[in-house]
Amino acid sequence: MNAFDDTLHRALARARRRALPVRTSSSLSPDPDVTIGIATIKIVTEEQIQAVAFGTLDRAPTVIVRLDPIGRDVSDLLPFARFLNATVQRSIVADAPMRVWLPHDVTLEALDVLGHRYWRNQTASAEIVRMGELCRVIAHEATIPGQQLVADATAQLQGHVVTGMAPIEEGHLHAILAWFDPAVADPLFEARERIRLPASGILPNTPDHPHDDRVDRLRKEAKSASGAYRQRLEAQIDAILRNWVQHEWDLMVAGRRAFLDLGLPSAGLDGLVKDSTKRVAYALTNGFFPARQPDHLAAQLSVMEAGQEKADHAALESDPLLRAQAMRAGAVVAGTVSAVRQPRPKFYPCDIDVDSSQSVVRLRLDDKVSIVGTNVTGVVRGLDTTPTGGTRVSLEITGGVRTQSVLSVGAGVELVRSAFAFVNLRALGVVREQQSWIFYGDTAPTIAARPSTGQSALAIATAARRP
Amino acid sequence: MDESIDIDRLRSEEAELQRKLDELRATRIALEQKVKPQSRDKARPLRDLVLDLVQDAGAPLNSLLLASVIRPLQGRTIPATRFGTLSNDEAKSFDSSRARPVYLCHCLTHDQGQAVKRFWARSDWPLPERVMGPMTGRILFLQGAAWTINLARLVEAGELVADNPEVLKYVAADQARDAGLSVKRGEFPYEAWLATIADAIDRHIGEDRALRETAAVVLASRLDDRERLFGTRKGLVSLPGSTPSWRSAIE
Amino acid sequence: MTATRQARLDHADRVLDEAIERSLFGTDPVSIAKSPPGAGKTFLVECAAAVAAGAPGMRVVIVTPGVSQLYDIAERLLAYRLPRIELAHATHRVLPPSLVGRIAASSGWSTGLNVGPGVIVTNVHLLASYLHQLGPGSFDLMIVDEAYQLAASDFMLVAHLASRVLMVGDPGQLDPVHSADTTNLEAGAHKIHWSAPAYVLDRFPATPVFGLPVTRRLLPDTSDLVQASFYPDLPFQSVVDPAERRLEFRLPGLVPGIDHALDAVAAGKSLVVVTLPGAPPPHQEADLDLAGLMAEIADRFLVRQAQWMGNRALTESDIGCIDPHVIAGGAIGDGLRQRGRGAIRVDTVERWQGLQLPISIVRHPLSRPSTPTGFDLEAGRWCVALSRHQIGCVIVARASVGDTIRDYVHGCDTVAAGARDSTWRGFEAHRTIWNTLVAQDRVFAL
Amino acid sequence: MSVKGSTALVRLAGNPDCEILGAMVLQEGSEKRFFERVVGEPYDREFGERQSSKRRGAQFERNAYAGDGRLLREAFAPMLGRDADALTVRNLIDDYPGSKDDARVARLRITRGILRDSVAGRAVPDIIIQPQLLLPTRPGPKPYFFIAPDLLVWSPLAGTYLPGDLKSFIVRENEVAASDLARVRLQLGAQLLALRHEYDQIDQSIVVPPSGMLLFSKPNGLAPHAPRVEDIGGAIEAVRIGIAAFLRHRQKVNDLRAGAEPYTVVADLEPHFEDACLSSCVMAKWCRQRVAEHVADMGDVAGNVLGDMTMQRLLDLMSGSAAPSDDHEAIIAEQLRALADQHDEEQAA
Repeated sequence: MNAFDDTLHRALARARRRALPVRTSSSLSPDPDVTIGIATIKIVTEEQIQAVAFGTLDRAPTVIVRLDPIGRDVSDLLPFARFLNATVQRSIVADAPMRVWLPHDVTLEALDVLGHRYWRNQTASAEIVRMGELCRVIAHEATIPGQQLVADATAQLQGHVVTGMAPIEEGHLHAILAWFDPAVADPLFEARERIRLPASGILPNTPDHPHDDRVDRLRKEAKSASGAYRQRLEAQIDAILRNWVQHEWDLMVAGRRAFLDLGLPSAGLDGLVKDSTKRVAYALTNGFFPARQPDHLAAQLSVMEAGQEKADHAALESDPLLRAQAMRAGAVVAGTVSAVRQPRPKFYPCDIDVDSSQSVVRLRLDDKVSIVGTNVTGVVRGLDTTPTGGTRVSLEITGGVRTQSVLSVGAGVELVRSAFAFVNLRALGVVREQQSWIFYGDTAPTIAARPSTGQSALAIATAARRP
Repeated sequence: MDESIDIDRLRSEEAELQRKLDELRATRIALEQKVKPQSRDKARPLRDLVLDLVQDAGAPLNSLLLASVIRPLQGRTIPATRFGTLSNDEAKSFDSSRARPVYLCHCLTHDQGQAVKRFWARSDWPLPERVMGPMTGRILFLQGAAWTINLARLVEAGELVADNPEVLKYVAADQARDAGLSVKRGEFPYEAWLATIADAIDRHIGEDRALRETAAVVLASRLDDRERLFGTRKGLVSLPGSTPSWRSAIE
Repeated sequence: MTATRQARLDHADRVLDEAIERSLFGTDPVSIAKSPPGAGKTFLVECAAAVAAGAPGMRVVIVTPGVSQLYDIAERLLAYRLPRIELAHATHRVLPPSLVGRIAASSGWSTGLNVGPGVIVTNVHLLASYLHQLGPGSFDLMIVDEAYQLAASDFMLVAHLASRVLMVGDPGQLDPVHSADTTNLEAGAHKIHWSAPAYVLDRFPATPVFGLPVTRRLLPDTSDLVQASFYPDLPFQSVVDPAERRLEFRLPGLVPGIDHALDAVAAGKSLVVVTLPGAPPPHQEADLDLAGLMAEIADRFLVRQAQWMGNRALTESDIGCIDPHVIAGGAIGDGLRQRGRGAIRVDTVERWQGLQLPISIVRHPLSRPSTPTGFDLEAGRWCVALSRHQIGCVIVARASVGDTIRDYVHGCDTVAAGARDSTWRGFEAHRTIWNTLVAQDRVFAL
Repeated sequence: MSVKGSTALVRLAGNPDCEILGAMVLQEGSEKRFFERVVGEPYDREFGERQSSKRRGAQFERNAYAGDGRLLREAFAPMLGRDADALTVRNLIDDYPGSKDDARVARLRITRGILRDSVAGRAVPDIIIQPQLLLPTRPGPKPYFFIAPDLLVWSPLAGTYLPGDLKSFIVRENEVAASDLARVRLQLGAQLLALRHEYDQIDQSIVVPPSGMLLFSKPNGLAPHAPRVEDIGGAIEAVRIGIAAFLRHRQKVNDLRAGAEPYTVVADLEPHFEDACLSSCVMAKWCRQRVAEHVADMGDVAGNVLGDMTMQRLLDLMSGSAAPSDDHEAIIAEQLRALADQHDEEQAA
């Protein structure tokens, strides 16, 4: 959506005092059976998790509060590790996809750092190491466009609605939610009040809620205290952290609810779900390996690019609003079938012309396209300007030739370029075998010189030119 | 109703804290009686203490290292600023009429003869011992680390008494880690550490010493007695903006 | 021809000879030829192919990033007597009419190809799909055309197929485009998202590089500005004889501003600016008035019967409109059709890359509402837009561009940690060019 | 936290048009105190660096400097093509500890000495820890800013020292938040400008290239990543613009205050509220009130596309109770109404 449209939506949202959807379809598939949530409170800059709430979303979370998050002993994280491992096991056994809900990307970062710290830690227990590995798998998958494993409540809302606030304020989940709550009379005022306290997986530290400083001080005292006194200090730390990690959890649950209540259909995402599930299942079974070798890096890059292309395509296919925007930029071509050249109905060969009033068309000769909402695919064989300044697209139909409904004169169609991006693992396999020095060597080899012609290249070329 | 509960809670808390305080006091007194020498050291002026430690180390020592060793060794916490005043006091006492047999003084940069205030030495050492060349920082760090590790070794061998041997072990381990040695939790291979550090020192000591000796000759001829101990007096730095005609070079 | 121009041409020939000699017969497995716009890059590729396929009897493969370049090269090579000239493209593609019946074209790879000395032209993705039929030593020489448009991650797939590689490309133009976030790759040891030559030079700085020292397309005034702004490491000069690029109008100018700009082009100023007052309307996706102006300018060239002196009268195919944004381009197209000039090509910078024509009309990328983005400032895009024309380039902008450049404060957050700041370089180029054009009275305000 | 040194320059470079910021830079005392004196009520939001951040920052530096800068030597050795053990280090905090001005001036003197030596071709340390630089403005209040990079590293390639800064925040691979990147690059920009000033005093022909180095922390422990060499031409220029703006603001503040404290004239100064202020400035809420009734309250973008229109005007255009005064407003009104109808239909459905 361009800046102007976005702004008008904000203005309307402010006038209506509620969030406005900017999508008519969802970019997130429905929650699978194995769906969990995780919320964390970290120590700022140290990036150590000091409290974590986790569980399934239908009941109150399990909460772990860490009294000494900086210390080397991580046995207090075991319940979380076991939960994560068990969840993963469930999805592996059921051979079904998994979903992890998070309140926002800060939680994802916290989990990724946790992963980095323990997935190769020799002094930690096997369960903790596995937890670290799973965190890395989750965080890595989250970086791939179109992935369906991680659902970030804030990002989902930001991606599907606008509010009457400034975009920068929409990073605050609690603030966005004010625009969904009918009980809130003035969402703008309420949202800005809420922004005073963080919703980013950290403790507040305002004059009226100086919890971060307080916990810091309590920890210091507790270190040198003992007995019942120490217990009392620890109880206070526990109470504060428990309260705020629960707050994060509640925001996540409310954010998910608000998103689901938008009731956006999630059609056309099967391909993305399949890819995502396959990638995650592989990593969960075979372990996480960060890409370092050039071929792995190339694979990773093309996985991301293919993901992006497929996600964009799925969104266009299923979202008329996005298609309307894409038409202005010529990425989608809407028109009417003006001619069908098909010697035998329902059989190949079949060529059609589509006349569109659009002058801006981004299709090129030999592009593979599909007709939105059908199984019909084709290749662009001609692009001509119509007398009225529109465009005539000639297609050679290569799939769905029996779909007469659109393969007949007068039928209204929308053409969109097919998402043919794929990861050429086979080629990358060969690359790995061949180990070309350019990518795998440290020094450039010298090769045997060839006998020169002793003539100027220009002279030779001139001589070789046809008269 | 609620208040009374609170008051009771506070009373019990108070009582317990009192009990803990008494316990603590008792343990401390017991300890102090056990280790007399340190308790005497606790009373000694920091100046004398540093003079002895530096003498014991046989090389200039860094304020930070001194502070972190004195704490477990003597049970004394020295605030960082204390070394600043120590430096001034020493210079003052040098300027006063009453001469002392030995002064605490600083290392000097090899080229300018400026004081390197964080490194402490003794005035009765030959000048080259206190000159800092390009690699001297490394050498002094390694020598200080070796000295610390050796202290911990002696304490463990029962040849030396420390106020808090456990902490001293970890201070030593930190030095080993800073020197880039592999340090495993709870393991203190003093001998191995000392050997590796000795090698590291050998790599640079020759060249460093030569440079320090030549530099010392020049400095000795250039500096007066006071400067030889506390460094050349700083030249003035003119700060910009003093005159309206002044223009910045970046314009 | 003046002596200096002749000297430059001779030097250029020597560089070309040396580049081919070293890359075909020397001991370095990879060589890189850097070429400014219109330096005869494709000619270098032709010569290298002709030499290699001749006496040395090499099996040469010419690899292009995309398919359009592939057809262009094939077309050019048909002008040579070569022992073998073949073309291979994807199975779903259809040969352009101009090549039908003139070249042995293969849909996909087949065993009959690449037998004996000769040249085959194809693109990276096709080769990558048939690696199982190919292997190390499949070719004696691989020439990578438009190499700076080919990502290292794509070149990787075919790098092992030839013992010698000659990369030829223009370092000042658009880098390979990635839709994915490459932030982490930027810190890695393998910057496989960079262009192939940039990757090679990053890992093997000693790789022989040959810089083509002349442009045969750009007139001296454009050449000097483009070189200074976009090619700090590639010195080159124009060898164009202004006398051979003279433009004259059969009809005198009537429309103030526009015709003054056109007359300036005729007077030999190959880069001029026409500005509309004010700033672009923020509520429009395309600045309709500006688009109209671009169409009108194109129209004026033809209405005034522009002649390429000693050559021909300009037609619609001699003029092109370049707009960085598709939607804005659409508005220009509408304007042109309204004036009955529908045959004048309007396209984005990406699609003009690699092409040349007598007259280009370019929308200034900073002529847009609000503060410039990384996209607007991208140096490569601006470089391509300003280096297509053989005779004249008319930049069209809102007067606000001057203020935009004057008031710009760099955000410092457009590129990843440790990355070269192409956005800032782009801004510096914009500033240099704009200020120069203003200083040289080449800005015509309406 | 006060707006001093490179912090001040970074803030000015980020929003040069804000006169309030100019006054904050001139005002003694903390930013929070400035707010409280201007607004007359206590600042009710989080303020200042958190304990944990301070601790980590200090610990990261301590580790990096320990053992004659061992971790630094190891981090820079590959880049300098030297053996870590062969690199020489000088920690100016050893020479002259302390953060008071006299200590800064002493370290400035030493730093200048080393720079002169390097130009004269005498032996100099490869890495200078805690050097001190100074960036002049003009005679008047705040004629210079003290700039203290964490490091100066000798670059054989450039033939000069280059500034380096330690950043204790954790970077996993290379993910650094855009706002952090902008901030740290501007810091390097200020440092490089100050370094150029010092070199310029010695020899005007010396060219210091526009690059600086950043050392981020790895996720495990406090080990630094390989240095990131930053291309900071844009940052340097932004800081220049910031300084120029400061001089303008200083002039205005001085003309207004007639000897009084800078905060007293804030009401007569022009704020320049931007979205970014919300996350970087204590005065944000106060400045925002000045645009409260305008579309800019919906963010920078809204301000750009709708111009200086009031929210009320916008709503009137939508409801039709106000007639558009030009094309711009007509299109806004038309599209807003269309949008409203569309959404009301969806609601009904």
